[in-house]
Amino acid sequence: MEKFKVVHYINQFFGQIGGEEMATHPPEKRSGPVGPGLGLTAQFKGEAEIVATIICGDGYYNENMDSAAAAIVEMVREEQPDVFVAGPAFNAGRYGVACGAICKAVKDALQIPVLTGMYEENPGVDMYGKEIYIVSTRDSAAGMRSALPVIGKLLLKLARGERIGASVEEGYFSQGIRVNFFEEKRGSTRAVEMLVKKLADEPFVTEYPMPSFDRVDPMPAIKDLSTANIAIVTSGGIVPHGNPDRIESSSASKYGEYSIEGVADLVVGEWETAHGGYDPTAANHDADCVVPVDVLRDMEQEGIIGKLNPYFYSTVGNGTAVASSKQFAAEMAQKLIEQNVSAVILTST
Amino acid sequence: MKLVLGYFSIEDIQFAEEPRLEDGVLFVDEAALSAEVLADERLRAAHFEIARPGESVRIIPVKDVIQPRVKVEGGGEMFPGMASNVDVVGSGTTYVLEGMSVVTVGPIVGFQEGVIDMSGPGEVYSPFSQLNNLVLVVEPAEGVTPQEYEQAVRLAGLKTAMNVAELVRELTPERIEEFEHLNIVESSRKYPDLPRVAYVQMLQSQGLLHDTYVYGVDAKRILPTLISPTETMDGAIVSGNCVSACDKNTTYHHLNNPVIADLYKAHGETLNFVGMVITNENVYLADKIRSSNHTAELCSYLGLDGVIISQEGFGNPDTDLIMNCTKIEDKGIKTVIITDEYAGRDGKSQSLADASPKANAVVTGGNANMLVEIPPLDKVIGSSGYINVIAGGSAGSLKADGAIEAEIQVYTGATNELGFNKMSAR
Amino acid sequence: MAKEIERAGFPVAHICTVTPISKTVGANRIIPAIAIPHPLGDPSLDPANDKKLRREIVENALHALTTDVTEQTIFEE
Amino acid sequence: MATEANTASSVIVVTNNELVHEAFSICCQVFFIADGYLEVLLKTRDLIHKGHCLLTHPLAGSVKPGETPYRTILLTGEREELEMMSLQLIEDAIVISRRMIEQGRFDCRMLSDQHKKDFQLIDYTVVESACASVKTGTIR
Repeated sequence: MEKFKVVHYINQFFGQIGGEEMATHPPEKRSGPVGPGLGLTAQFKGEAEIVATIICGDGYYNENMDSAAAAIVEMVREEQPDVFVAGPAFNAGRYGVACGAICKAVKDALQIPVLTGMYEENPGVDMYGKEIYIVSTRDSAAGMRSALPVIGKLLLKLARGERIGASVEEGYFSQGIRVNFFEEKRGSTRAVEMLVKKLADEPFVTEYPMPSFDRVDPMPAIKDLSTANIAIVTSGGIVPHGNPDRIESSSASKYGEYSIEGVADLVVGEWETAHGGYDPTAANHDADCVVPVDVLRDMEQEGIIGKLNPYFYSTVGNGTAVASSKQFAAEMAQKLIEQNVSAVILTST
Repeated sequence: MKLVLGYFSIEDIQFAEEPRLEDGVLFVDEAALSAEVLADERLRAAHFEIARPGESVRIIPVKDVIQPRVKVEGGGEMFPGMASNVDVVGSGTTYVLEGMSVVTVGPIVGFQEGVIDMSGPGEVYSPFSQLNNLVLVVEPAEGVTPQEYEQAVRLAGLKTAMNVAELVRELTPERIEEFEHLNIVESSRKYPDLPRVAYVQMLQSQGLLHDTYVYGVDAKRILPTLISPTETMDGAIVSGNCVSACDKNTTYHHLNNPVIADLYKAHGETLNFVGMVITNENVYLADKIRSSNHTAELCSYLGLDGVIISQEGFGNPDTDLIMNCTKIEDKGIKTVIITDEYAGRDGKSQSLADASPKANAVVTGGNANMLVEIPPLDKVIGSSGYINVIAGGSAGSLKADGAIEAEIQVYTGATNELGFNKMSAR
Repeated sequence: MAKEIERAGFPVAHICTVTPISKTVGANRIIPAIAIPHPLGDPSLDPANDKKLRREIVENALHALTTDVTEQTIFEE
Repeated sequence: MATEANTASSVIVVTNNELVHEAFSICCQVFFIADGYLEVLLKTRDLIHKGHCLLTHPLAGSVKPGETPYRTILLTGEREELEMMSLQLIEDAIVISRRMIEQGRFDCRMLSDQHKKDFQLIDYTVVESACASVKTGTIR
């Protein structure tokens, strides 16, 4: 049987080029395994081989994210591997970010399975752990011996196209996807043990983490309203008549940017709601009751506010569903910055 | 209260004219058992089949699973208020037939679930695949309403289990176990330094095929109350719940409640198992509020440090579960909850219909939406046609060759929320 | 969404009917609205009064934006 | 049938179940929805937005969304302020039901009349189980 072909990514340190002083080292490709790749090869038991190793300085990768990724993806493509593996990066922050980023880039470009390994506090886990398999390792290279068997086993499973078990079984960080598996003890025994730990104030791990709610510190108030540029953002789904962007009526996957330059009033027939989460009669009759353009235009004329931003942003967010709106709120914010907006009035239905 | 359980291990079941237990083989007289069942005029036909572990047999649609037990000493008989007088049970001696069960099968309404596969890839999902099952298949008499039929099937199962267990009344069990439940004062004197822990059991209580009975009382009409854990071992709690196969508690589960068993194991070692509170899962929201308030008050009254809460079902019981959990935590009592998940076939959706940051210690029985493909088995007890209209099955589930594609929620007990199984999810 | 926009550096006034949800999603300046289907208006009123009501809510929102807060605050009228 | 509910004149019933419609229309205001399961939830949501308050859990019973065509929900007849718990429950129920209906391949057109009747009966008994509690208070 032919061996699975693997390409391995490591940094300048594990590539035995040098320490921090060599962190600017640009990507280079060598054939066969290098450094930790030798140990990893031993885990394959002849079923796979590392055909090439790509070595790149951590500083270089992090300072040239896009070009480095593009160059490395091409190097990987030439080898036509079955699997791509990076690291493990342990608790090295820049190395971890590089491993996560290059794995994601290779996965997206070449559609092959990818994996890496790092310590739970490595920022790369937060950034990429939901999208790629990241094996949980110890915090330093002293954990190499225990990390490689886990990485090797998962790598072979990925290469064979086998079903990947739950995160705790395989040793990777949870991707937020619930996967069934069989524990060693029955649920009631686990519950009693968990309670005993909780009672003793010892650490315990819940099997189902509840959705979490984080907070943001309040931004300072605007000093002078009369020069402020006020923008309206709504999750009430107000759109031009006919919903040109086809914003979905629930849990929208996108948002709309609409010009209200020269518009004094959102009149019936020109504006409506795309929101499926409430009775639309009132909003369709007068969209100002969701996006108060009429009132803010008046206040602009009266000089109370500096100006009403010429665009408003609209999407459909459902009341209590913890929305996946994070992504487009970030995009909206980017545009609001470009438009020199001072403050935002967000309206929800 | 002290209860002694004496166990008989059943290695096989055979039909015979002379019923007896011999070298681990239980011989039962099918004609006599059927005659007893048919004494209920609401039932038109009844027959028995035997399904053994490893056989190529599928049982569907399963109504209830019951472990045969007989009380040989102490007050009352098994299943008080249901199949015997309402005497208080939970003390004395009870004999248990281990390794077997009585399974009731019969379509009460046209859609229903409950699959037990005795072999093949499906056998890992139902714990009852590992038992020697005496399967009672019944049909209703003409004109019997679904409500009456449900009651008749439930009673037939309980009676059959009691009749079978009578065979061991005069025999000597292979091993015994003792369970003692002290009153509050005695238990705190005996274990002054151990954390005080109780068990809160939530009982499904929502209507036809959704009910649970406590000493014969419909659980939706109870206020949360204290009960001795040993009472459950004598059948004080009986299942009338046939919807949602994977996470309903059968009568077998109630008799062998694993939370109770494991709390007893830890009792006197790492904790003081003070007792148990039973509460309900009603449809009416004010009932949910009242019951959760009262449950938290009882826990507070018992002076507890910790509580394990088990759930039954999904959807509206998630609301009860989170209410119970948050209100008990608000009393300064630490909780662990046991639930299961409906995270979608891809495992990406939110698992529960409710959530709270206070529910920070969760044990899960797994994702019930997981899809499985199961090849046909040689013999079907009941009718496999039902797989198309049972919870978790769907149109096209039954393939031409008899194979099934369905969610694991079709398997009786697959994601049990008493923590009966080893399955979990991450 | 309130949270993500605020994270990017803008003070946000969140006008919504269900203020507890606004708190849960992490808004810092919260302005109570009229009703879910019409947060800034009341179709049962005549147009002039409807607009007057809307103006009051918007003024409250602007008041919130010019007020420094240190924690999640609901601006009752 | 529905005798307990007779005493509670201020109950609104939203249902797409003919059996419930028949039994309850003598004593309550019934919004009969000719459509599917989800539409019952949406109508209920609109009523909650208007200030009615849930009496029964929108996911009552163990037959899950996507596994039955029928759904019945009871609300208070009086309109008061928007009730938070009702809102939260209905929103969550809509999200879950949408997903389960999409993922389930349940097609009520394939149901036989007997199956439909059985589903109606279960939905009915679940609601009926709430009726005895109607006089005992609301969540508001």
